[in-house]
Amino acid sequence: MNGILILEQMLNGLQFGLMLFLLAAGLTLVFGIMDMINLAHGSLYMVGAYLIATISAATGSFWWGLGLGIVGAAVFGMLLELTILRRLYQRDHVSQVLGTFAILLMCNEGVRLIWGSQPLSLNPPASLAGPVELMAGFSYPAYRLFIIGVGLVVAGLLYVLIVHTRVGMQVRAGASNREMAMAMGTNVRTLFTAVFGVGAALCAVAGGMMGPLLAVQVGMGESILILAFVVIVIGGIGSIRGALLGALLVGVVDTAGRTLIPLFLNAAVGPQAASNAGPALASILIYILMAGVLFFKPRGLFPTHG
Amino acid sequence: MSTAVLKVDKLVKRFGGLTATDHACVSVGQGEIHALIGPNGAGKTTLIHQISGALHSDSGSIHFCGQDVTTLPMHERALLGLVRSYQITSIFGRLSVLDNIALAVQAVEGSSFRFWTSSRSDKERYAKAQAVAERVGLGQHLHRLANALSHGEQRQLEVGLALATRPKLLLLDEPMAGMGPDESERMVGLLQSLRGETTILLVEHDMDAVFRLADTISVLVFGKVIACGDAQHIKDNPEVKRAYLGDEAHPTGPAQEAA
Amino acid sequence: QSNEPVKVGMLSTLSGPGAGLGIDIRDGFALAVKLGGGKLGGRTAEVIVADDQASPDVGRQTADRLVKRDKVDFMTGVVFSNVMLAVGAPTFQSKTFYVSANAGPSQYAGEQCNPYFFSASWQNDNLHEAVGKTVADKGFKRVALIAPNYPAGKDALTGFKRFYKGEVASETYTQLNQLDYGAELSQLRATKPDAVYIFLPGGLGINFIKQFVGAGLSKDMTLFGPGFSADEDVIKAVGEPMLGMFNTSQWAHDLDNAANKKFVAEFEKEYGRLPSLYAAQGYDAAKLIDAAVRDTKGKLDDKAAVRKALEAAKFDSVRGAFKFNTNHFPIQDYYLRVITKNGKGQVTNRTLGTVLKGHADAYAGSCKMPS
Amino acid sequence: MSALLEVKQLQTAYGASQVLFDISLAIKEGGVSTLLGRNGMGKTTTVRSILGLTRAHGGTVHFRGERIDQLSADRIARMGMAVVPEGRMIFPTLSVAENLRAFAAKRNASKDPWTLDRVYALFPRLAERARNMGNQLSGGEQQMLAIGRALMTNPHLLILDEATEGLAPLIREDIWNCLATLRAQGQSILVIDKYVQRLVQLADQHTIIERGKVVWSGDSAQLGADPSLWQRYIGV
Amino acid sequence: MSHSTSTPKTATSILDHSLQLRWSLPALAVLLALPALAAWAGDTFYVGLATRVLIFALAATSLNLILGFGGMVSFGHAAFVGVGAYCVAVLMQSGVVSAWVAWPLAVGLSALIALLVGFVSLRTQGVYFIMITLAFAQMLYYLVISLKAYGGDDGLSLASRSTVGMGLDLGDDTHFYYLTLGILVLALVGVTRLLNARFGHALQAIRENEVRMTAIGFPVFRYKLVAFTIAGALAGLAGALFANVGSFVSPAMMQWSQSGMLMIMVILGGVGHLYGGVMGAIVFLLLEELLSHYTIHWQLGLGAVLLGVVLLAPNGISSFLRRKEGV
Ligand SMILES: Nc1ncnc2c1ncn2[C@@H]1O[C@H](COP(=O)(O)OP(=O)(O)OP(=O)(O)O)[C@@H](O)[C@H]1O
Ligand SMILES: Nc1ncnc2c1ncn2[C@@H]1O[C@H](COP(=O)(O)OP(=O)(O)OP(=O)(O)O)[C@@H](O)[C@H]1O
Ligand SMILES: [Mg+2]
Ligand SMILES: [Mg+2]
Repeated sequence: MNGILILEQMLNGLQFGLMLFLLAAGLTLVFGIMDMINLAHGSLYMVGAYLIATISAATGSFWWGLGLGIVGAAVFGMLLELTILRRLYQRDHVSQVLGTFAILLMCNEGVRLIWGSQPLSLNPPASLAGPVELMAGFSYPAYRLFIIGVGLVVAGLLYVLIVHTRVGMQVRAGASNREMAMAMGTNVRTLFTAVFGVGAALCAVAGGMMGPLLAVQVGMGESILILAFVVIVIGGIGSIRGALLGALLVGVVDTAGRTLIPLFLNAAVGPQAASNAGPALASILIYILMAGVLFFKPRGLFPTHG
Repeated sequence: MSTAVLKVDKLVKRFGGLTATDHACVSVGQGEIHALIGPNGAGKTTLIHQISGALHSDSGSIHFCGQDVTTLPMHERALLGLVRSYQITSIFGRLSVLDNIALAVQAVEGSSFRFWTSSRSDKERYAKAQAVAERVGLGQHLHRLANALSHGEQRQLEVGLALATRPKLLLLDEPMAGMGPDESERMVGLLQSLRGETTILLVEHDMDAVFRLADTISVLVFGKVIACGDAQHIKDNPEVKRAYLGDEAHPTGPAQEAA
Repeated sequence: QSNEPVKVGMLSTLSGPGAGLGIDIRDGFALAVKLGGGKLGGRTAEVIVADDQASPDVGRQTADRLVKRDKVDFMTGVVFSNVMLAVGAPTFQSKTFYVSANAGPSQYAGEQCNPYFFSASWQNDNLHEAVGKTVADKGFKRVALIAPNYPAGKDALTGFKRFYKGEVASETYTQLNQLDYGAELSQLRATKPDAVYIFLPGGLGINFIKQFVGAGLSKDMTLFGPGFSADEDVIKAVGEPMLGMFNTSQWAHDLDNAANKKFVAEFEKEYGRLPSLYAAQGYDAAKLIDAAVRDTKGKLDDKAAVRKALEAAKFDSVRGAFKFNTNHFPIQDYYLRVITKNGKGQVTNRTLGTVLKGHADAYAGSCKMPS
Repeated sequence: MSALLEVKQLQTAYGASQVLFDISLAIKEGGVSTLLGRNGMGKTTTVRSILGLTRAHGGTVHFRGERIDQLSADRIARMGMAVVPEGRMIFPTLSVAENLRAFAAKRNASKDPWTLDRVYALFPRLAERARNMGNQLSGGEQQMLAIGRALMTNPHLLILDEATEGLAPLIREDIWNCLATLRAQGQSILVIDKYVQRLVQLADQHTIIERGKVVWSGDSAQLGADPSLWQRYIGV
Repeated sequence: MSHSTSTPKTATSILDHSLQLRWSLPALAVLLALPALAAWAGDTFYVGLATRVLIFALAATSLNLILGFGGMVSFGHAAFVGVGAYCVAVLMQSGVVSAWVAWPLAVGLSALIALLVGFVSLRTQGVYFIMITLAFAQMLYYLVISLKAYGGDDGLSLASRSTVGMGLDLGDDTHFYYLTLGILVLALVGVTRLLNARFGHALQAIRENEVRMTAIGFPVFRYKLVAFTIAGALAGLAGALFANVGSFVSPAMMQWSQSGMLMIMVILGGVGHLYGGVMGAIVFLLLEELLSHYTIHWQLGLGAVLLGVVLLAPNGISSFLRRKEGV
């Protein structure tokens, strides 16, 4: 164990956490604030990533792909909202689960129809492909640093948007009492469509950022969606601060767990048992974290609704 | 002098920096109607929450019929006969008026862990529920869904739910709020009729009703009880006037005005 | 009888990160059938394709359906060993022959060997044994090992260590389907091995290699992998960074035999891409079934005859010499390949030589094949 | 000058059960009107129909010369109507200050505009609790907030549905005084409340409804002069 | 004013549930005839499929008990199914083949684990509850994966099906089918009685307004915990049947996607409708079977159907039933 390893793992945790935050941010908007359980959130992430990968490949430029892909995903999200999702706001959570699950299935199959079952590859821009020397003897992938930067910027912008602008307040108001918000003069329908567009754009940002690190493939949204849910639940639903903190916690705990648990078990129970139990234990660490947080704080770390 | 059914001693509740109840002391005697009044935000509802067990107290004690109930969970207090109503209506919206009240009857009859016998076969319980409904003025609405009642009717059901548990002490948080003059009048009548049946701690801003009903009145300001006594005593208290009553006459009917 | 088609259940992983492998198997198989005029052993072939979604549960149910409802004559296609172990029981119980185009779990090579199971690929350990030998031969002393936490992953590292006796700097099991290797790469940087051996199939390997290069580790340590981690599908996704990576395989697209030349050329023509070893395995599986149907004259109800025909394995394998051991796993050669640029400037594999000759697996001894 | 709000033969139902049968009323610019009646007679439903929150199936509503009964609630609100609803309907996830700020507007430019400071001056209690979340307020504080929130939009027509419910006598007095001041400034108001004699002092026009029908309407002098009306329709 | 009678009208209340024999008996008759029909059509594969559907129906019904009637949206229900299944499989591996021993143990163990999970989870509400149940399910899932002695990731094959004696041979698909059908019918009758009893009324009222239930004196936590445990037990029973029907258990049956699928079935069928779980399971699985027969892109069709149901029927398939009955 040396200092550099710890530092690098912290950076990894930070980067993984911020990546999760990008996804959780859109989820907090749509689910935490508009109170809509959207299982198709992961599909927006997938569609965004596919668009970005395809456009990148066609134009030969990661940046063009990212920009146009984000716009495309936002448009897709708003279309989805206009045609289907807005009919589900007024319904209970379980109907939303079923409805958005249906959309998820259709998105998956649609993507499979268009792009096929095999993963697409999306490469980071050449300028970010290599490592950066952070200090003597320690270099870190430039692309991961880039993700950290983007994550922090998005977190800041979103915080300002939701907490400090009147639009943000109206969104929260419309979510908690749609009728009253309308009676106060807010066009809740249009506002929500716009918010949904922003949420979808954030998904695409996440998809574009993660694409080069993970794979652009059908179903990529589902397992990571669960993680994003874990993040916002730990943080407290509807709280941007909470989502950020939750994301960082999950990122660091997961990364540290994957490194430290096998080491620790190796020392404690020997390599044979360690190799059996280690990976499983590392996998449930974040769930233990979540259950622990909820045991002591049943509404997450930053409860928003009182 | 009647014995105290409820004895609240130095009860404190803090919300962050705000002390909502600040060493509040209230004592309610057997069979009396005790009114708790005070400005908005004085801590009346908070005190009701604490007494009923919806909120944990930071310090102080609550004795009910001689028993220390300070840390008892809410439902156990209710089963002991310490039952409340809500300021902000809390009913079973998708159930009928009768079913609403029948549940409250069921609660205190115990033995609800019955998994096999049909609940509907219990005619007696529904008869009791109907009697309560009629008493609170909902006799004509037995089979309407609670959601479809008007605001005022819902307020009546709110009280009916608490009443159906046959409480020893009834904590009423603004039962008259949202009722028209007519219905308020009827509620006053109802509460009068409960005299002797049960003890009542009443929070209410309708001074007309308070002065007609209350045997004793406590005045809560900034979480502290600043005065306690009978109606006349309170009306004449300059401090209470300044903090709460103002020059409030008895402004409900045209009678005074005509007079 | 013989105007009824031969039914083959092609149960493979066609979605998710492992989809690339299943698709190659399916395409390789389909190519063989197509080149044979849509027939297997002279009878019309009907290939029923199904997706196991890389899940043992789904695999089991789908196998059940193929065997009971569709009443297939042969089963093939499973990629992942854990799925294979779930698919085995219902298939064998119904006395349906299974010709594996990839999965070769040690269980079926050893104590649980079964008269109805034939591997047209290799036992899970084999490629890794070959890498182990290569790494040892090349004189590396400290090697870090990485594999996913599932049976084949365990088998792989066991196989590697059977032939590599040097120091194991670290042995890491990752989650199956893990795609981000940040944490593992950091550890490599700290452990400083002189070589790294990865067993990461499909998309896992693609991601690892990309990130390995992105983290700047390729300068400090040499990367080794089994053939499928350095096959054409991976090269297509990763590209130049893979140059110089050593890997071992029972097959290579530049192997010099007539069957292989035909296969590679036809595959490229049909699908517009170079075949991978999975495609080669799928192709061989079809050829093996073809031979068995032919040699039994289409009388597939005579199970003993079919088994005998399969055991004889009278077909021209694209990998060259091929014969079955007593446990129905192949005895074959394993080659060393390196990734280079070919004459046309394409990044691709070049065969360097043979690492293991006429190699059999380590489990055959414990197999008491029922007769 | 034509009426600010004109309701004609309004009919409204919840599902199959009709609640309003024939409601007509008018409020002139700068006028203060009341809607009186027992519990459950349709006062709130009338207000909701005017606001576009419950769709009327018959009759017409005109506001500032425009027909509004088919418009969406937010359009109507932006034309300059604001409500203090029954049950307060505070936004629980917004702080007190946010509840006030989120919908602030200057819809009625002719009047001295309401600002955050002015609302806080009217209800000092709100200033103290400015950072509390909406659902962390006492009932009376919520009521103050609902009134402040409506005032912050500077509406042409202010609608108060039992806005004094749950308020302490002193504060209630403040509200009456405030309404009187507003009236003096030319603010048009529609008010529902149970303190009828206060309303007689405050308002000029009154409409009494029973079972969804207008049973009486007239001015304060007429209403004040006829206690039997009260007995019959309001029950005092 | 006095009223003639206080006997409650049962038809309109959401508290009361009937077995609706008018159409459920004919449906049962069809199910009873199914093996004979399959044999006549020469395709016994469908008896196995139907058994699977019935077991799913049982599992979904148990979820509906807490989700639909208790308002507890559990996202970890498959874990209890898995516990029941593994219990039977592990006992089988150590030589216990009798259903009379293994199945009660499976039910008991699932109930016990549900009790523990519920004890912790029921402190939370709403989405937090959804996620904490998911967390426990994932823990159980990874726990099973790390049990290498019982197959770990690979799962575990059962040597045979459990034995019950009494002339029933569970190895025979038809016998097994009838046993499963019998269990499902008993479970439905039991659930109906429970819902119409005092306990059920209280449970449903808790769904409507938990705070008020506490205020009038109901030990709400205890009610929810009991319901959660009963649901866990029923899920365990379904698990025991699952282990037998496929003679195979694997951690995959405990994965979150399985819990999600059970949830989808319940919602599709009708949350809080007595037959919600049953109808959801049948329709979902049959759709899957049917569509996948025609195209590998069957999920597109499935999605479209589900979407249609959500948009047209506010309470799943059961909405159509209610409308027809005019209730
Ligand atoms: N959950 C909470 N968090 C923070 N502050 C709270 C919370 N609940 C109540 N308060 C504050 O505590 C004080 C007392 O509130 P309480 O509801 O007891 O007043 P009240 O006397 O019932 O007033 P009213 O007559 O208006 O109903 C108020 O200032 C209120 O804002
Ligand atoms: N959502 C609803 N669905 C069905 N009926 C309703 C609904 N809301 C109100 N009603 C019924 O409509 C009638 C009129 O209700 P409304 O709320 O307009 O009365 P109100 O005059 O405002 O009474 P209150 O003084 O009690 O507030 C009542 O009989 C009530 O029961
Ligand atoms: Mg209060
Ligand atoms: Mg009203």
